[in-house]
Amino acid sequence: MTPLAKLLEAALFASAHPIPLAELAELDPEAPLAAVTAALEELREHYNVDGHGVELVELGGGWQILTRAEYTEAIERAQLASRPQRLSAAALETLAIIAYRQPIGRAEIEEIRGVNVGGVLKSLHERGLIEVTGRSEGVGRPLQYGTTPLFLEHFALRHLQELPRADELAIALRAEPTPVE
Amino acid sequence: MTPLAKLLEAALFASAHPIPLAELAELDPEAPLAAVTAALEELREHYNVDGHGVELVELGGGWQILTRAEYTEAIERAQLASRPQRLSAAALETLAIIAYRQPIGRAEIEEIRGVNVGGVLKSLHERGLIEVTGRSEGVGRPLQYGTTPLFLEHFALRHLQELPRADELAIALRAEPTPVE
Amino acid sequence: MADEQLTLPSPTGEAAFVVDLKAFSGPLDLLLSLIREEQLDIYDIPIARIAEQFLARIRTLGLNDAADYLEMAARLLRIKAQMLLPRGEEEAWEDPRAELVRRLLEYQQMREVVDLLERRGEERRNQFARTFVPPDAPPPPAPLALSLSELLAAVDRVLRAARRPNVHDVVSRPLNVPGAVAIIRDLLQLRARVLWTEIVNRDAEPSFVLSTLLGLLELAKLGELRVHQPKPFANVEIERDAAGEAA
Repeated sequence: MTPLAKLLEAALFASAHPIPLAELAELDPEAPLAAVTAALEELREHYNVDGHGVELVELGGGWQILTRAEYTEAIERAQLASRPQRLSAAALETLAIIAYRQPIGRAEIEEIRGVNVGGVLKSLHERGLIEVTGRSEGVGRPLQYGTTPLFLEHFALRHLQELPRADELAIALRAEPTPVE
Repeated sequence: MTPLAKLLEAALFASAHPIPLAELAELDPEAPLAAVTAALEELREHYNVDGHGVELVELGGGWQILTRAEYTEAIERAQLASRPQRLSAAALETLAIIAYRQPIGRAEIEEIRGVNVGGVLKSLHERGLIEVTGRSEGVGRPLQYGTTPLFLEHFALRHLQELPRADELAIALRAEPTPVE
Repeated sequence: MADEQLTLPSPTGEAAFVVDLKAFSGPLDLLLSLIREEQLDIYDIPIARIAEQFLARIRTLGLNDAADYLEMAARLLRIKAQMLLPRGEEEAWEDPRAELVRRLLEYQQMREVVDLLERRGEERRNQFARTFVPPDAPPPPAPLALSLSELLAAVDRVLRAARRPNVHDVVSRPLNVPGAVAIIRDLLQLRARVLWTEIVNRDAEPSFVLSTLLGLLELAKLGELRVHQPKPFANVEIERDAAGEAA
């Protein structure tokens, strides 16, 4: 590929949006517009003839490199199949507190955990594990959170009362096999 | 290029972050892992030999296509993308300590750096370079910090083991304080 | 990264001046650069001299308001005083500088890693990753890998970590739907319209919440009331159903 085509490729790859021809031309102030269009043609040809997973297209007044349609399905499938996501320790602890103390406001959770939980609450909410159940009567009437039916479903619980009581929990958690001495 | 290399290229082009090998392998469930690594090698070769504006690199626990450094300036000048801000010395020192000593609490970091690191930890956390990994058993059960995959990505490290071992560092406490004669 | 500048009010109340803390990333950094400038042996620091220079430097840099630097200055002066004490038995003598030397070496080692990170970070900064990713429909989220034992382990962590370990016990109390139905009926006798939060207060037991919810659904099914939520997350309004009443 010519140096100009390589420069265009790098810019098209890095840009946050499709790039209009005029902007592409600014990449190399010495290159005449004709050279830029020729380099674009060269890049497009290269992707097509050489056989690439991507193609160069002109859409909505700008140029962009796009994944070829024939591969999008495999990519989406792979994203789905990618290993199930785990919750962070912070998210788990917050969820545990909400499960046992619902309805509970953000300030009370932060009081227990000693850290800001804004981001964690948002992500638990997006995952559908918690929901806003109302507002408390306190100053500013802060939002109260509780667990959702999906939460119960996820842990195969019929209702919240199936969660072990805190004192039973201590025993259950210690029941791990003790290392042989 | 082989069909598998094209598929990998399509997926890598569509991602803003490194893709772990395991996820790349899921793109074609029938391809053995050896075929995937061979296709990655093919793609890397193709970019290098054929002369492209981008290259394929292994970092942050996965594979990623990046623009070649030689085009950075032109792309930035044309305002098509901009480089992230450099980290401050305070941030780098804190990261270096966390990278080597993780999981580590705030007090220990402050002990090594000799300064308060509350603000630095907050901003490293906001940038996604560190995360809370748990709490230590110590008094007050302080939070423990560790580095994230984004940390590796930011410093183009394949994995943490790529950092020199403490005893490989030049001044690695090699000479014990000489006993007083 | 936050701009690490402190604007310090001058003690005389004159124009405030700005201290550039960036010149040094901390007292250990300043100390090390003094040792380097003077080409001193880190294992045999002339502590009186270095303490004096440290103090002079934080004065000229205007760092004397920065607690971390002051703390180090105090430490140096302490070591200086200890060095002056009679040593007594030579064998039992512990060099009061030992801890400082250890910290300086540790710090220097860390700085070496910083150099490496800086280099690698700079290389990476010079390459762009893909930023424009064409808007596809977001794929459904990956399934969540989360087991009950993990959740319970988290509860345990919270219980042990909480300053006041007052996480409520979930009491295995049977649901009392008839009781809740009675309460709701009584309330609706008094008022034609009540709010959910008037029935269920914020620290209600989960069993009561559930009982009330089931009771409401039961009464709605019987046509005795209507449940209405004006918008998502809004309070639930419960109204006596006139038609149901008539029937």
